[in-house]
Amino acid sequence: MEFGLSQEQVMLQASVERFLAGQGGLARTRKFVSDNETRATDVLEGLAGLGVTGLIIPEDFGGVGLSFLDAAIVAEALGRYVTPAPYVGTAVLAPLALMRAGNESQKTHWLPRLAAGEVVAGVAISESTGARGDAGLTLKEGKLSGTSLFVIDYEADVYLVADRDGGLHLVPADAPGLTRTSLRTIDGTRPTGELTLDSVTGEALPGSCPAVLRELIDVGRVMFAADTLGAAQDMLEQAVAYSKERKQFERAIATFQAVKHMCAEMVAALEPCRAMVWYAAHALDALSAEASVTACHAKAHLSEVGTLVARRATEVHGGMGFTDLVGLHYWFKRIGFNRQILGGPQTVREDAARLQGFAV
Amino acid sequence: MEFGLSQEQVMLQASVERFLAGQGGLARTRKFVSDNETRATDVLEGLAGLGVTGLIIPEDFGGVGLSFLDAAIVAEALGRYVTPAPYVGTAVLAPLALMRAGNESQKTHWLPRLAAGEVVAGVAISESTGARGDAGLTLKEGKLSGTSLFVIDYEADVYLVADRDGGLHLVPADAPGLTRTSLRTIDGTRPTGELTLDSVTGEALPGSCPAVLRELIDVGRVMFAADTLGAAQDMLEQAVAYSKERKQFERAIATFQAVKHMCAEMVAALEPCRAMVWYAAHALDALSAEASVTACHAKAHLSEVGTLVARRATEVHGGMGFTDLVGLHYWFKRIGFNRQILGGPQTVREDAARLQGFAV
Amino acid sequence: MDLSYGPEHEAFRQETVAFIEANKHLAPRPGGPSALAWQALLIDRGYAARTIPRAYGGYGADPDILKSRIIAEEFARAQVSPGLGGQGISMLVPTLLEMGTEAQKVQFIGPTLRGEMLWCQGYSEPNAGSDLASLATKGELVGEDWLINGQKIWTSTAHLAHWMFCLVRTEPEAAKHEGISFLLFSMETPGIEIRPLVDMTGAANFNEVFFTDVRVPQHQIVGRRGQGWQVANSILRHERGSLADPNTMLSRVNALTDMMKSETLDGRPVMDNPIYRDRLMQIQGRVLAMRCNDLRLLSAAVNRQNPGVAAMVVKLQGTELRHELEALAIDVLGELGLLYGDTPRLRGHGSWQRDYMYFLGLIIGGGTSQIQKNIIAERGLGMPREAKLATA
Amino acid sequence: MDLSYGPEHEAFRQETVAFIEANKHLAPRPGGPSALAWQALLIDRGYAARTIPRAYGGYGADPDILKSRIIAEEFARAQVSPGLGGQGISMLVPTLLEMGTEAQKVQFIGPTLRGEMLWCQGYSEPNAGSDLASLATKGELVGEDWLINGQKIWTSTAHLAHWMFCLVRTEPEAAKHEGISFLLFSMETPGIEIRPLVDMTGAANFNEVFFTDVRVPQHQIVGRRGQGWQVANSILRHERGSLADPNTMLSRVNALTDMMKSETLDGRPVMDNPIYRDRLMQIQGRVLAMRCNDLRLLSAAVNRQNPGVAAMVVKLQGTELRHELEALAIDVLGELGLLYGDTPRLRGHGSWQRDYMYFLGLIIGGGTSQIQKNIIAERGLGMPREAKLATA
Repeated sequence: MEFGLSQEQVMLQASVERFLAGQGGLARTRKFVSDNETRATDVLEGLAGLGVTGLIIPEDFGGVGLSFLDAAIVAEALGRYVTPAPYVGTAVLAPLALMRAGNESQKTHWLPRLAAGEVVAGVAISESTGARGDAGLTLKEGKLSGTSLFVIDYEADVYLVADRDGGLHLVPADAPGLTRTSLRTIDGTRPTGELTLDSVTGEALPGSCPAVLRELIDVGRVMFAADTLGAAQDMLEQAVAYSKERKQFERAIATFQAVKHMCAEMVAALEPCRAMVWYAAHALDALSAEASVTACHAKAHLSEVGTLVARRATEVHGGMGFTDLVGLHYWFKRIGFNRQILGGPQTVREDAARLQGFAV
Repeated sequence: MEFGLSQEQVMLQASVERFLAGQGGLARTRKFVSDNETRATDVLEGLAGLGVTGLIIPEDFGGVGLSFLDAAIVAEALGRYVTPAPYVGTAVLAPLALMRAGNESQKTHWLPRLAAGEVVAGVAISESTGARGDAGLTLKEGKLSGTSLFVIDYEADVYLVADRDGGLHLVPADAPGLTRTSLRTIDGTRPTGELTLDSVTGEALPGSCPAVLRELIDVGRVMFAADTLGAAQDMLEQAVAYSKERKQFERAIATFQAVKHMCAEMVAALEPCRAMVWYAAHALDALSAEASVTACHAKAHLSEVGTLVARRATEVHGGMGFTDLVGLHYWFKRIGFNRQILGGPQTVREDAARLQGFAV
Repeated sequence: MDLSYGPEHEAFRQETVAFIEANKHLAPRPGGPSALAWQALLIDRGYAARTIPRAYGGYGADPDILKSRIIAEEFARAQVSPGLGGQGISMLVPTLLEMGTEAQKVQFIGPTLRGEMLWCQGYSEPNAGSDLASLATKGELVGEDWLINGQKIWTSTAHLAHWMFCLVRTEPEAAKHEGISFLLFSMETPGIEIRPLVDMTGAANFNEVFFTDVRVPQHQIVGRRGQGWQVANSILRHERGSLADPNTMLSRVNALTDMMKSETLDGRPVMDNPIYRDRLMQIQGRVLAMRCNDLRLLSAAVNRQNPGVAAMVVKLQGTELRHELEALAIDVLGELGLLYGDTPRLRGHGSWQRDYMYFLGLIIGGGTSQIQKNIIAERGLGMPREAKLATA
Repeated sequence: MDLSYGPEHEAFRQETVAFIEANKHLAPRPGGPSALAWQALLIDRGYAARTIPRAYGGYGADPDILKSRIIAEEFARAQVSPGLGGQGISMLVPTLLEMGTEAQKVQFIGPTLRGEMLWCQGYSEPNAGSDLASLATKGELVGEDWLINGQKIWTSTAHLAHWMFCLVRTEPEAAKHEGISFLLFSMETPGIEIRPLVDMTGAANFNEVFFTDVRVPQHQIVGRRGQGWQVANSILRHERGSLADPNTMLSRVNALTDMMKSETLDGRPVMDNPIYRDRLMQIQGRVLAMRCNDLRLLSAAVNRQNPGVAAMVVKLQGTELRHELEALAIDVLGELGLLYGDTPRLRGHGSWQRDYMYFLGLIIGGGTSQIQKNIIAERGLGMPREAKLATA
C-alpha cells in the first residue's frame, strides 16, 4: 500500500521544476508572450533533454516508457511554472494515439522524432467534446474537409485530427489544402488556433476506434487537471507569502482573520485535489473500469477549485494581484484556459453522468 | 415617485407585529408545536380582529380591500414571528380564487366568512407546480378523484382544489369521499397534509381558467418569499445581537472579523431582497406584464438567500444555534418549508425561463 | 407605492427626449463634432452640470434627483453621450463647492466643467491601499511652496490629465488621519513622472505617478492643513455605488441572453442547455434584486430618507454579481470564451473576458470586498470595530 | 503507486471475511445476542481492542494500520457490528495508555473495552465552546477529595454513562491553559444532575450536566494537577477527522442516486432533470476528491509520513460536503423533502432532513468551521497567529 509518488517520481518532478526555474520561470514566460514567440525552442529542448517529450513513449521507440501518473506530475510542474511549451498534445496525446492506433511504420516514423523533441505534434480533437457552430471534420472518399478549432499545441509540425466519426488522422502542417489560423486567447502561454481542411489527404491511424478517442479525451482531461493543480498551488503559495509580507494598518495582512480564512479555504479545497489527480492518473494507468468517470471528475473538480483559488489568490494580493507587475494573471489565465479546453465543468460532468448511465 | 411602504402600510405591519409579539411570539409557537395544536384559534382571532383574514377581500364582502403588497408585508411579519396561523391559503389564495373565478353566490357565501375568520380555507394546488409520483386530481363527470399533497393551511374547513386541467373547485372538509391525512414536516408551524378524493362532488368555480391558476401560483410564491424575508431578517438580527453578547477568548465574538463578515454577507444578500419583495408584490397589483416572472424570481432568490441566512445565523450562534434552547431552528425550518412549497428554486427558475420563451 | 415620476417630471422627460432627438447629430463622434462643443451645449440647456451655480459655469438649477435620473435614463436609452465625466467633474467639483475658497471655485470649476481642465486623483500609494490613511507622500513647506516627494498608484488618466488633486502628508508629527492635506497642482509641474500600469486585462487603465521635489504654491490647498482626510472622505463614498449600476447589469444580462440564443453547441442553441439556462435565471433574479434595491435608493434620495444599509451593500453585491455574470458567459462560450484581443472568432468584442477580469479588479478596488464587509458590519449592523491591537 | 494491500494483508482480509461469515449470527440484534458477548468474541479474536495490551484486557497485537482498516472495511461491507465504540474506547483508553497510572490502567481499561463501563466526556461548558480553555467548572481540594461545582454541556450519552472523564479548573491562579486537571468519576456520585439537551433535529443527542459539591477522590486524576489541557489535547485531534468519513459519504451518494432514479416529478424520474443531475455529479466529484485524500492519509499513516495539511482539512471539507449532499436530496424531493418524523410518505426514514441539520451541527461542533480555518491557516500554512489584543 503506497498511495502517492515513488522516489523516482518525486525526483522526476523535482528535476523538471529545477529546469523550469533555472530557465527563468515567469521571466521566460513574459518574454514568450511579449515577443509573440510561437515555439519556445530552448524550453522544448531542455524538456527533451529531461526525457519529457518521450515520457510515455516506449523505450523501443526512443522514449522513457513511463506512466500517465508520471505525465501528470510533469503537467503539474509545467502549470506551476506557467511554462510556454507544448506538452499535452505533443508529448502525451499524439504519442498515445500513435501507440494505440498507429501501425508499425507510423510508430517507427513518428515516435522517435516526437520523443527527441524534433517534431511537435498538435492535436485537433476539441469537436469531440463539443462542436461550436459548424466546426467539425468530415472524411469523404479519403479526404478530410471542414474546420477544427482550439488545437492543442497548435504551433506544430504535424497534426493529429479527429473526424466526426472518431477516426484519427495525421496531417502534416504543410499538407496541401490545410489552412492554419492562429487564435489568440487570454492564455498567452498556450498558442492555439484552428485548422481549415479542404479535401486534405491525411494519413489515417488504422487502429482508430471510439475507445482510443475516448482514452485521448480522458488522458487529456487529467493532464489539464494536473496543470491546474500546479498553477493553483503556486498561486496559493504566492498569496500566502504575499500576505506575510504586505502590511496594512500596521500589521501583516496575514494576521487578519479574513485573509487567513481566504487562504484556509483555498488550501482546504485544493489539497484533496492533489490526491484526486494522482488517483485519476493512476486510474488511466491501472484501473480502466474507473478511468473515464474519474477523469471527468478530476477535470471538472479541478476546474472549479482552480477558478476559486485563482480568484481568491488574486484578491489576497489586493490591487497588486490585478496588475501585470507581479504577473499573477499568467496563472489566473492558464487556469481559465484549462477550465474550458476539452470541455468546461458542466459539459464534463454531464459526460460523467452519461458514462454511469444517468443520462442519455 | 415613492418606492416603498406608505405610512398606512408601515402602521399595518407594525400593528400586526405588535399583536404577534404580545401574543407570545416564540413561546406561543413552541406551545403550538409541542401540544400538537391544529389551529391556533387565539392567534387567528387576533389576526381577524386586525383585518388580516379579510385583507385582500373587497369591503363589499366584509374585507378591507387592500393590495397584494399589504398582504406581503403581513406575510413578512408572520415569518418574522414564526406564527403558527393559517394565512397564505385562507387569507390570500382562497379569497383570490373566489374573487377571480367565483360566481356571486359563491362570493357572497364564502368571502364574508373568510374575512371574519369564521372559516379557514385550505389550498390544494401543489400538483400544478410539480406532481410527485401519481399525485393529482382528475375531474370526471363532475366528480373529483385522486390525491393532492402538501395542502397549504391544511387544517381547514373547506378546500380550494385544482384539478389536472387547472379547474378550481371548493370541497368542504366533511365532503363524502374526502379522506384527509396529516403530513408532518420539519416546520411545525405550518400544518400540512394530503387530500384523497374518491368521486367527490365539489363546487366548481365557474370562472376557473389557466390565468387564474397562474395568478394563484404567482401570488402564493410572493407570499412565501415575503415570509422568508421576515424570517431571515429576524434570524440575522438574532445573530448580530447574540454575537455582541457572546464572549469567547475574552472578547465579544462580534469583534472577530470572521463573525463580522458572516453577518455582513447575510445582510448584503438579504437587504436587496426587501426591495425585491416589495416590487414583486407591487407587480402583482399593478404591473401585470412582469408579475409572473418577477414572482418566480422573488420566490427563487429569497429561497436561496433565506437558506444562506438560516445557515449562517445558526453558525454565528455556535452550538447554541443547534439546540432547542434559543429556538432558532423554528425560523430555520420555516425558511426550509418556504423554499420547497409551490416549487423549489430550480423548478421556479425554469418556470421563469419558460415564461420568457427560453425553454419549452 | 408609486413608480411613476409624476406629471411635472414626465413633461421634463418629454423635453429631454425632444432635445436629444433634435440635437443628437451634434453629439461627439470620431471625425464629427467635438466633445467640448457638445458639453457646452449640454450645460447651456441644463443637461450637464445641472445643479452647479451659474457663477461657476454650471446651469444653476435646483437639485432634483428625478430630473437627473431622467436625463441619465434618456441619454442612455438613446445611446447618446451624456457629456463629460471623469474624476474632476464627479469628485473634485463637489469637493470644491463644499470646501474650496471662492478663488478656487472661480479658477477651477468652470474650466473643469467645460472639459478644458482634466483631473486625475492622487490618493492610493503602494503601501496605502485598504489602509489609505497610512499614505506617505510627503509635503514639506519650503518658503512659499509645498515640496512634494513620494509616489501614487492607481491613478487613472494621469497621462491625459492637466491637473491632479492629491493627498499628501504635511504634518508628519500628527496622528495618522490628521496629518494629511488636500493639494491641487498642474501635471506639468517639474518633477512629475508618469508610468503606465498594465493590468491583467492587458490594458493600462491606471498609472503610477512619481514625485521628485515637486513645487506647489502654498495656496493650492483645499481646506486647512491636516484636514485633507475629511476633505477626501466626504466624496469617497459617492464613488463606490457607481461601480455596480444595475441598469448596466441588466443590459449585460440581455446581451448574454441573446448570445445564448445564437451560439450553438453540437448543433443546438446553448439556451437549450438547462444548466446554463438555470444559471442565467439565477443571475437574472439577482440583477432584478439589485435593480429593485436601486429603485429603493432612488426613492429614498428623492424623499430625503436615509437608505441605511441598503446603500452600503451595492458595491459588494454588484461587483460580485457582475463578475459572476461575465463568468457565466465565458462558460457558455466554452473555448470560444477564451478568445481575447485581436483574433478571429472573437465574441462580444472580447468584453466577456475583459469584464470578467475588470470586475475582479473592481471587487478589489475602491475598497476591497473585505473592507466593504467591515464597513457593512460596523456601520450597517452596529457591530464593534476591530478590537485594538496590543503594541507588539 | 500501489493500491494493493499486499499478500500478507490480503490473507488477513480473507481471514476476517471468513470470521465474519462464520460468526455473524452471533452479532447483536434486538432480541438476539447481546452486544457485550459479541464484543468479548471480537476482542478474543483480535477484531476489537486489537492493539491494547493483553494485560489490560485487549488483544495485544502490534499496531498495523492496514489490518485495522481491513477490519473496518469488511465489517462495514458485511453490515455487521464492528463491536463497541463510544468515547470511553475511542478517547479515554488511548489517554490512559499514554498518561494513566498503572492502577488506573488496570482499573479502567478492561471494563471499558468489555462494555461494562460506559464513559461520557465533560469538556465543553456554556461559556467555553470554541474557547474551551476558558472552562470554569471548579475543582477544589477539600481534604482528600476534589469538590466539583459547575456545569458541562454537549455531553453525549451522559444519561447512559457510568463514568465521566472531565476537565476541571483546579488552579484558579494559574494561566488559562495551566490551571486545568483531568478527573475521572462515577456518574452515580451525589450532586450530579443531567438534563437532556434537545437539538434542532428534535432528538436529545446531547445533555447538560450540573455539578453541585460533587466529591471525587484525589487520586482519580490523570496526569498531574494543572496538566489536564495537555492530557485532553493529545486526543482531541483524533475526534475531528472521524466526523467526515468519505466512505460513509459515498454510500450517501449512492443512496441519493438510487432515490433520484426512483422518485418522479410530473411523471419523469428526477434523474432526468439535468440540473439536479449536475448537482449530483458535483457532489460525487467532491466526494471522490475526499476519498482520494483519505487514501493518501491512510498511505501516510502506513508509511509513517506526516500528511500535513491534507489531514487538517478533512473535518472542514467533509462536514460541509455532507451538509450540501443532504441539501441536494431535499431539493430533489421538493415538498417530500420537508417530511420529518412519524408521517406517511416519509423518504429515507427522514434521514435526509436529519442529516442536513445534524451536519450543520457538526460544521459547528468539534471545532467550528471558523476555528478550523484558523488552525489550517496557522498550522497548515504557517500564517501568524491572531495578533494579540490590547488589554482594554
